[in-house]
Amino acid sequence: MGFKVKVEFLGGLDVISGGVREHKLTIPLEEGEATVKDLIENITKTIIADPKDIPVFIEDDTVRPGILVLINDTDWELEGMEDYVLESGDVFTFTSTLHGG
Amino acid sequence: MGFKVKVEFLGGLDVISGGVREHKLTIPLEEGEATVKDLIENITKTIIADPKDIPVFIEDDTVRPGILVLINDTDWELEGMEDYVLESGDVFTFTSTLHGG
Amino acid sequence: YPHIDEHFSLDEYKRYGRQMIVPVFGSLPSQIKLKNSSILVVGAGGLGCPALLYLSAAGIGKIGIVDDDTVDVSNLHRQVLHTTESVGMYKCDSAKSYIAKLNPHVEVMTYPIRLSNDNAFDIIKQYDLVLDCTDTPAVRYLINDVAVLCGKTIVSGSGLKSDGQLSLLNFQNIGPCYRCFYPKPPSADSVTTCSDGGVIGPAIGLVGISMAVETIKVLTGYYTKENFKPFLSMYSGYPQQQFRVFKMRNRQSNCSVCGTTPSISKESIVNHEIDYAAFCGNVNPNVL
Amino acid sequence: YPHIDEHFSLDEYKRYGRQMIVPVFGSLPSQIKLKNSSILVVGAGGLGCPALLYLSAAGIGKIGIVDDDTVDVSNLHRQVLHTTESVGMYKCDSAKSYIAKLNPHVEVMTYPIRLSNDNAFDIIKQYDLVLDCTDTPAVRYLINDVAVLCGKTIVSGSGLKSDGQLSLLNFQNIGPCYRCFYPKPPSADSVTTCSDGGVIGPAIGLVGISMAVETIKVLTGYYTKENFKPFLSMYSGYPQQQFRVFKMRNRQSNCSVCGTTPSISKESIVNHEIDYAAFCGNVNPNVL
Ligand SMILES: [Zn+2]
Ligand SMILES: [Zn+2]
Repeated sequence: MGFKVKVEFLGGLDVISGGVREHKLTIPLEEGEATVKDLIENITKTIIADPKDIPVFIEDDTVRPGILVLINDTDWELEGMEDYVLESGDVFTFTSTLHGG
Repeated sequence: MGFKVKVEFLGGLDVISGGVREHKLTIPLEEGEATVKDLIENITKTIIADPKDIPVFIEDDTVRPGILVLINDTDWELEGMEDYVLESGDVFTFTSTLHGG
Repeated sequence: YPHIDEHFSLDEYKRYGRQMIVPVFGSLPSQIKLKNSSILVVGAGGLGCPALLYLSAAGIGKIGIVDDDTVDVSNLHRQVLHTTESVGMYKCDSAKSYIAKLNPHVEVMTYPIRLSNDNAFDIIKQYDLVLDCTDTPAVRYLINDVAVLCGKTIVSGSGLKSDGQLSLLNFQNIGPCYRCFYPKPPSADSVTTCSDGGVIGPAIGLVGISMAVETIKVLTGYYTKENFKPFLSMYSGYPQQQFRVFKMRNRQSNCSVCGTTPSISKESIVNHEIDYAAFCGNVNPNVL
Repeated sequence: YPHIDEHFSLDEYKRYGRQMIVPVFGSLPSQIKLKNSSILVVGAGGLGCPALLYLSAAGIGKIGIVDDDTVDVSNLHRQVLHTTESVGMYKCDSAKSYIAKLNPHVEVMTYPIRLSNDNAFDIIKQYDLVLDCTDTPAVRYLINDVAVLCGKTIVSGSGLKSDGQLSLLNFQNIGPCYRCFYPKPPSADSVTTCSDGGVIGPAIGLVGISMAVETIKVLTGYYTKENFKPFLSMYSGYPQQQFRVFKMRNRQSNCSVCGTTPSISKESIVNHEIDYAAFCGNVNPNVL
C-alpha cells in the first residue's frame, strides 16, 4: 500500500520545508483513493518542519491566496483543484507569487 | 506491435522537418528490440521531408558532429549512445550546436 | 535621418537588419508593426531597465515610462540603465536620456508620477500594450483592472531574490487577467519587495529581458487569438537556471473585472470605490 | 570613496546591499570574493554586452574585455551597451566607458585585438575565469584549449536567431571541456554567425545575462567540486520561452586537451602546430 509522488516548492516557498525544494512523498493510501486534499494534509504533517510555518501554506483550510498550485506543470484549476485524484509519479508544484520588480 | 516515442529538434534543426519541432514517432518494432540506431534510421525515412537534408543530420553513418543528442534530457553519451534500447514514452532531443554571440 | 521609403530611413534598415532576417520574427512587416506600436512601461527598475534597453533597441515607435522614484546607488547593481551620475534623477528621465543615445528613432514619454486611480486611465489608454514592471500587489491590481477596462494586453513580470515569473495577461481581451489567477490578494505580511528581500541583479534582469521577448511576440502578431494559450513561466536562478512554462487557467467567467458580470468598472475605480491599498493591505507602495 | 573597513567604501556597501541580503548569494564573504575576482570577457557583442553590464554592476573587481571589432549601427539592436555615438569606436573601449559610469569601483582592461595562438596565453592567464561570448567555432576551440591549459573555468554562451545555449566548461579543472562535448568540429558550411543568420536582440541578451548569473555562482563558490554536475542549458525564445537543463557527460579521458594523454599542449599552440582556422574550416572569423 502507498505510492509515491513528487512535491516541489518554488519561488521561495521552500522556507516552509527547511530550504529543501524537492520532496519524494509516499502517500499512505491506495492509488485512486487519495486527492489533493489528502496531499495537502500530508504535506502539513510530514514536510512542513515547523508548525509555525503552516499558516504560510494554509489559510481557511486550503492553500493560501498567492500560492499557485500546479499538477504536472498545469494549473490545478484545470485539473479539479482539491478533488484531483493523485496518480503515482505525479509532480505537484507549489510556488509563491512574486511581486518584486 | 510498435510503440511511441517523442522526437524534438531544437536550435534550428527543425529545418530538416519542415519547421516542425516536435514529433510523435511510432517505432515499428517490439519494445526492447529497437535501439537509437534504429531510431535514427527511422527519422531519416519518416521525418526528414527532403532527402537533400539528410546530410544535415547524418555524416559517416551517424549523427553529424555539432549535433547534440539527448535521451530524456540526458546526453546520449551517458546512456549508451546508438546502443541505447528505446522505451515507450522516451524523449529524444536533437539540437544543433550554436556558435553565434 | 531622411526616409528612403514610406517606412524607414537607411539608418533604421541597417539597425534592424539582423532581427528582420530571423524567420520567426516576420521580416519587414513585423518591423513596421514595431515602429507603429506604442508601449507603456510601468516601473523603470530591475525589470524595466532591461526591458526598456532591448525594446527601444528593437525599434518600438513610442515608449512611455511611468516611475515616480529617483535613482539611488542601491539600485545600480540591477538597474543598469541608470549610472552613478544619474543618482538623484527621476528614473524615467534617466532612462529617457540613455534611450535617446541608444536609438534616436524611438519617441519616449516620461511620467514621473505614481500610477493611481486618478491618472491610470488617461495614461494607459494612450498605449497599445502595458509592461507591468512594478513592485507591489496594489499597483499590479490597478494596472490589471485599468488595462482590462481599456482593452490592453499586459506583459507581466516579477521577481525576488533569484527567482522570477512571467505571464501575458488579458491577451487581446480573451486571455485571463491578474484577477483570474489571483482573485484574492495575498495577505500584506506575505509580500516582500526587492528592497526588503534582496535580489540578484542578473536574475531580475533575465526576467525583464524575457518580457521584452514576449512584447516583441505580441506586437509582431506571433501570438494570435487562435494559437494563444494562457501560461505562467517560472524562472529559477539556483540551483541551476531554468525557465519552466506552466499551462494556466483560461479567463474566468466569475472574474470581478474581466468576467461576464464584472463588479469593477471605470467609474468604480475613478470614484475611488476600489481602494487598492486597502484591498491589498498596506505594503510599502514604492514602485521599484 | 574612502574605505570604511578593510574591504569596501560606504558607497560599495550601499551599492551591493540588495544582493548581499539574498541568502543564496552568500552575504559579505561572497561580495568580497567578487571584489577580489578577475574575469575575461571575450567578445563585447550580443552576449558580452549584457554580461558586462550585470557583472560590472555586481562588483567584480577586475574585468578584461577582448574585442577587435568596432561598433556598427547594425549591432545596436542587441549590443545595448554601445550607443549611436559610439559607432566606429572599438567595442571594448565603448564598453569600458559605460562601465566607468555604471560602477567606478571596477577596474577595466581592454584588448582591441583578435585572440590568437600568439596572445591567448598571456591574456587568459591573468584572469580567474573566462566568459566565451564569441561568434565562431575556431575562437571557441582556442579559448577552450588555452583556458584548460591555464586551469581556468569557462562560462560559455552562444546563440542564434531566437535560441541559445549555456554551459560551464573545465569547471575547476574537473568538469568537461568544449572538446569533451565536441571532439570533432562542425563542418564549416553548417556554421552560421549572428550577422549571417540574424538574431533577436533580447533572445541573445537573455543568454548573456544567464552567463552573468553562472559567473556569480562560480566566483562566490556556490558550485563546488563536490556538487558540480556537467550541464548544458538550452534557451528557446519561441514558441514559448523556456530554458531547459540537460545533464551532460563528464570529462572524457580521451579528450585531446583535458584527457589523460593530451595531444594539445601550450607549445603546440604557441608554435602554431594547432591551426584553429584550418581545423574548423574557414568561417568568417569576426568576433561579434
Ligand atoms: Zn480576469
Ligand atoms: Zn576535454
